[in-house]
Amino acid sequence: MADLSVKIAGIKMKNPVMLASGTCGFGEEFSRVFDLNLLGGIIVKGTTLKPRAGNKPPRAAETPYGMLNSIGLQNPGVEAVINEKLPFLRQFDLPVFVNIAGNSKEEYAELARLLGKAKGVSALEVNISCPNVKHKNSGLFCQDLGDVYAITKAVKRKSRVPVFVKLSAEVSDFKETARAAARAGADGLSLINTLRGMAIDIKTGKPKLANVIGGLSGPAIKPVGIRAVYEAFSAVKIPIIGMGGIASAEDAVEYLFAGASAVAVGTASFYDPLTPFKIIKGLNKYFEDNSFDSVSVIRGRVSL
Amino acid sequence: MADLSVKIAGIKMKNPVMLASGTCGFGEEFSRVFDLNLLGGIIVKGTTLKPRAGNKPPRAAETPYGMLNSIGLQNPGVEAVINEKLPFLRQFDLPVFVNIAGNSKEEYAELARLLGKAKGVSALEVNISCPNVKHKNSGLFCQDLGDVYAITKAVKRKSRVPVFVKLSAEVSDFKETARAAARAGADGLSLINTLRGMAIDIKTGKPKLANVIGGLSGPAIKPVGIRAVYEAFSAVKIPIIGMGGIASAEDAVEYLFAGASAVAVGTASFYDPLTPFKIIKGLNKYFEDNSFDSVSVIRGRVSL
Amino acid sequence: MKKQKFNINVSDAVILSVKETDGGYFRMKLAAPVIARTAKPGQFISLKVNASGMPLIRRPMGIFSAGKGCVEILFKAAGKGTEILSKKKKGEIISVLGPLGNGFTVREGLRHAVLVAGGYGVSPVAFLYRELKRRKINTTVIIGAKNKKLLYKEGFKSPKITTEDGSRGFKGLVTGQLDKACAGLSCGTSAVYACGPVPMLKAVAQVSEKHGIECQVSMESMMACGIGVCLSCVCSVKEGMGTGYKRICADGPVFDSREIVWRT
Amino acid sequence: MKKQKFNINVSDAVILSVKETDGGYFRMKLAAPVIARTAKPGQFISLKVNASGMPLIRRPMGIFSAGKGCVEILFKAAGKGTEILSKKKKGEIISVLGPLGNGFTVREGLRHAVLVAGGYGVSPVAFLYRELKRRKINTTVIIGAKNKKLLYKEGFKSPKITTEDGSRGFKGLVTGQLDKACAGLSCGTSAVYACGPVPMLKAVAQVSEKHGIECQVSMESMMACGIGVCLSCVCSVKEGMGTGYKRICADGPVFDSREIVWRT
Ligand SMILES: Cc1cc2nc3c(=O)[nH]c(=O)nc-3n(C[C@H](O)[C@H](O)[C@H](O)COP(=O)(O)OP(=O)(O)OC[C@H]3O[C@@H](n4cnc5c(N)ncnc54)[C@H](O)[C@@H]3O)c2cc1C
Ligand SMILES: Cc1cc2nc3c(=O)[nH]c(=O)nc-3n(C[C@H](O)[C@H](O)[C@H](O)COP(=O)(O)OP(=O)(O)OC[C@H]3O[C@@H](n4cnc5c(N)ncnc54)[C@H](O)[C@@H]3O)c2cc1C
Ligand SMILES: Cc1cc2nc3c(=O)[nH]c(=O)nc-3n(C[C@H](O)[C@H](O)[C@H](O)COP(=O)(O)O)c2cc1C
Ligand SMILES: Cc1cc2nc3c(=O)[nH]c(=O)nc-3n(C[C@H](O)[C@H](O)[C@H](O)COP(=O)(O)O)c2cc1C
Ligand code: FES
Ligand code: FES
Repeated sequence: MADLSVKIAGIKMKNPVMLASGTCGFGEEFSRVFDLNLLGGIIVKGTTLKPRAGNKPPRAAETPYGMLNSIGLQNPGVEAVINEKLPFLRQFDLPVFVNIAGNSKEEYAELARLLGKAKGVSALEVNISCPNVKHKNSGLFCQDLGDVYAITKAVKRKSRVPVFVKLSAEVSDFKETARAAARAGADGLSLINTLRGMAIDIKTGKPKLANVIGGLSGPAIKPVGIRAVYEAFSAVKIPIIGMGGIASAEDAVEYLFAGASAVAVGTASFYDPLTPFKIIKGLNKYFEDNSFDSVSVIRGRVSL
Repeated sequence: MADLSVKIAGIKMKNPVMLASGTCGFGEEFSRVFDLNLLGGIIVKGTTLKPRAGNKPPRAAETPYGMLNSIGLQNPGVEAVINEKLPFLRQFDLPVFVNIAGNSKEEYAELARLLGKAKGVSALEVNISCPNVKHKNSGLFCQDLGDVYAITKAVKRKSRVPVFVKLSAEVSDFKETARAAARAGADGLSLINTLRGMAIDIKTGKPKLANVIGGLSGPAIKPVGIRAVYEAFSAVKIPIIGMGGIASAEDAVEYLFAGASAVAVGTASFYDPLTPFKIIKGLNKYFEDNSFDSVSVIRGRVSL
Repeated sequence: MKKQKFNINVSDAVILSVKETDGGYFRMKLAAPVIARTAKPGQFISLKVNASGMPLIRRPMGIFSAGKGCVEILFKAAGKGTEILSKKKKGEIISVLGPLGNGFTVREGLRHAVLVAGGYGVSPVAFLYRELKRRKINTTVIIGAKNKKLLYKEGFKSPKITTEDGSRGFKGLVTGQLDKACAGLSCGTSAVYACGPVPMLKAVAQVSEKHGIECQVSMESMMACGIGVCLSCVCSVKEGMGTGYKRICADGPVFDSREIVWRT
Repeated sequence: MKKQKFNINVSDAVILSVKETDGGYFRMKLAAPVIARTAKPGQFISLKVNASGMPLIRRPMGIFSAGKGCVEILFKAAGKGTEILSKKKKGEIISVLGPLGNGFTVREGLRHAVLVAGGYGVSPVAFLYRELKRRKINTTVIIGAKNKKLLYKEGFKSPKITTEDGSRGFKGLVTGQLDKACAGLSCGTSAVYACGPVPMLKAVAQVSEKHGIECQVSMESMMACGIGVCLSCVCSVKEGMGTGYKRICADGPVFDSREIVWRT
């Protein structure tokens, strides 16, 4: 077996393969598919201060080689996450990243404070790029460089664990956005969140999502994710968790080449829940076949 | 036959189906595939003041349900376009949109002036969203609201024909961008250009495009295009040409529902050059089957 | 750490047969021993219609029968995915996820069941029917369809058939027959089980509740994952004083009708 | 308006046979009368491997033979698309675009031709070979491969074979044989025709030019459209004092070697 272990922002992982936020709940279901101990890490569902019911259904639609979702951050709230969800995950030898979402920098900071005290949290992933909730300016926080900086700063101030900032590629200046997060002290970046998209049922003339606009994920967006990781890798020095359309070990390798230190699998797990497991197996084979002795051999090593 | 005729910015078209810029050259090749007179219109390849050789090959790569290109606006320059390309297109009863690209607002204005005097130009499509050329800020003009306004204004001042501004969805505030173009006097919008993306050959570790980053097009991006058209339709009053992943009459109808007055077919013509022709046939059937007597029955009529 | 139980199962199943049957339905038989062993009526499986390529997302299908290492489904070629499914050939392999969902609950002491099926709702209902017969529970079956051409009724003994256009059986909706069937039943030992379009389920729930009879409805929705992780398939349920959402794939698809908040 | 000529043709072709042959190649025969009628050696067709779904983009393939209403191609199962192609069955239908490109030019007065093929370059070269034979032009064929397992040589009469490992024929590259073959030829009435990997083409061009013999090379590149509209398939050519780009699909794939600016 190849040595696939990585260390990002001080967190040791057996391999670079994680489950992406919102696509693996809090791990319970996947623990019934394969052994969670095999994973590099898990990023749990977006967690808010108060419980959130989420958006009206229908919440998902299939699109060409991808899907739209408008879940709207349905989650039981941070208290329940700490008391009911984290204890389950603590049974495993598995870094747990908690994805947090708030309506203001104060909310983000409070989430960071509460989760910082909780047991079994390896890192925070700060979701400032959710297309499915309404913010002050009805845009994404990450579309405002000031917000990126302020929220990251506020979270960093309260967090006792490393902080990964999750960005969308749908910004006018992506490198500047990545730099704003890094300047504010982010320990890493998670790239990318879904792209805002829409689909209409032409039989009824209705949007396929009750929430009209949703987030596009899946293989369709992989080139955008690769580009974002590549650009961020050249712009900042902090580690990157790459995601967006990863469905195979080849896709994971592509993200590593682009500059990711770890990858997260989302939509592909929906149509094949064994995807993360298969990717780990495939990475092992790839590293062995090529006699590469560590992930750093290829990380960010795209040759121009 | 259903009446599919539309009138956008004063230009009468037999039907709303056009060929997208950069995917149909200057019409010569498609004139050997089907009768160009059947089309609603054609938008010719991005034209610059001076001839441009374009980027180094490889310039294209296949991605999940889409493709990347980095042609880099290879074109013979505006003079050759006027003298050698437009005469050919004047043989047809076909509105011709000339797509223009410059390095500064002065260049755009000059292109508008030269093409305004030329015979056989129905409208200009102002490409301020090409991911494949380097601008002052190495970003896209359309990612700067000031540039959007200034370039549109400069072109409008010189142009004798209607001006469509072509935007990318990759901006922080899409509605504001659309409004900036409208405020500057744009007669219409063309939405969307490709998304910036990248792909890496994991056998060689090299980017699949010599230019590293390219533009993502094809079915994969359709949800982003539909969303952009829908948002622009709610933000501005000027007509919209919708594009991005249109491969069937159903896709075209989806764009019309979202708010497009016409649509343009790009990548799908590469893998099936008959696509535009099939879409016109399919639209006829759709409008007849539903006894809709004009495109306006569905245009922008998504029901919430 | 407590012992892990890997009971969400993905397997490659060999297609044993695909047949067009009554009412324009297709019946597909799959060799899927793990699923066949544990599947209960009301549960479903989810199929990857194309190994690679489109459609990307799995397609959920109620279980029509399970046993002897095989699982059967019943479906209409309604769209892209089911169209491809209907053209599969014997011997081809298809990836199957399941069994998924909770299934119908048959209470101890149940004496009389009324089964109501609309559209492809006959599929899980047929499975339940056979199970109830085996357990010697008195069962009335009501099947509704738009017209006789869309009707599937194989395997049911004297079902009460209703068609909207009256082309077969009673003219009208299933609720008329249901009302009659419920009339004589004692609440404590009876139950209604329904699967079909949501408006039908809502109407069935209302009639059952009027008679004070327990009603289990099998809901449906667009499902991206089928295993409970994506939260895309929710329906509104009563929760405390207010309402909340439950996942149809993992908390359902079968719900007590009184729990559902029907959207108009 | 002058009469329109619709000579870019898309048609659904029936697959008549798919056979694995020498050197791990597959030969596929298609019923494509329109293409068969006009196809010239050096032209190619482009196939939509999957009617819907992935791969999205067509795959270009040199024409191996054309006639009697049929077109043949020769290919390696090298990746996703050709893998699927190799598994197609007789009777299936596939969308074919073509004939595309310019093809080889056989000058009036040509007396001796040297054909050089590497890899699947044998395919268009075989077509040209038969054409030259028909026209009774003296022809020498040189085929190169990594090793004998990767060699396709059917249909050529006593070709000069070179393998890099010496497992068949001469050991080394095609250029050694080419040098010899060119030695005795008179420039005015001879020509070299080559199809294969770009490094081979470059080397062939150099040897030919050294001997002052005209050399036509068939280039290749990633092609998105195949008909000349996308500008994705360009190669560098000399243009006036400088260099420019030409489309391999529409201006080529065959170029006079002296026109090409070889990338190192
Ligand atoms: C729990 C459950 C059990 C089902 N059992 C059966 C059954 O036994 N027999 C049967 O014929 N049908 C059944 N269906 C419906 C079946 O899943 C859909 O008809 C099928 O997914 C349509 O696929 P398509 O590609 O043919 O249609 P499409 O062309 O993709 O779309 C047609 C319609 O099907 C819906 N649909 C598409 N994908 C899904 C999905 N992943 N989940 C849910 N709905 C989807 C779409 O929203 C659309 O309205 C069941 C659905 C659910 C949720
Ligand atoms: C003019 C021309 C004639 C050709 N003739 C033959 C032939 O006779 N026999 C033969 O076996 N092969 C031929 N090829 C090459 C053949 O087109 C590629 O091998 C094939 O496209 C690979 O497809 P794939 O899906 O199997 O590989 P993939 O897994 O998609 O990729 C493998 C390689 O093929 C290249 N490729 C993929 N798609 C294309 C495309 N649309 N155009 C060009 N290259 C592509 C990729 O860049 C990659 O390097 C020809 C290519 C050209 C340009
Ligand atoms: C159904 C669904 C729910 C998601 N929920 C969240 C979330 O709660 N928080 C978050 O940061 N990202 C969320 N995402 C985004 C994913 O974590 C990931 O960034 C994105 O889907 C791209 O990866 P993929 O293409 O592999 O799915 C969600 C994605 C999907 C599809
Ligand atoms: C190969 C290629 C070249 C293109 N060249 C241009 C161009 O010159 N000017 C322009 O405005 N858009 C250009 N585009 C963008 C298309 O016009 C269109 O906006 C985009 O491809 C989305 O449509 P599609 O998904 O149908 O291809 C090009 C696209 C492709 C694929
Ligand atoms: S389909 Fe994903 S939670 Fe139900
Ligand atoms: S492949 Fe499009 S121009 Fe050659």
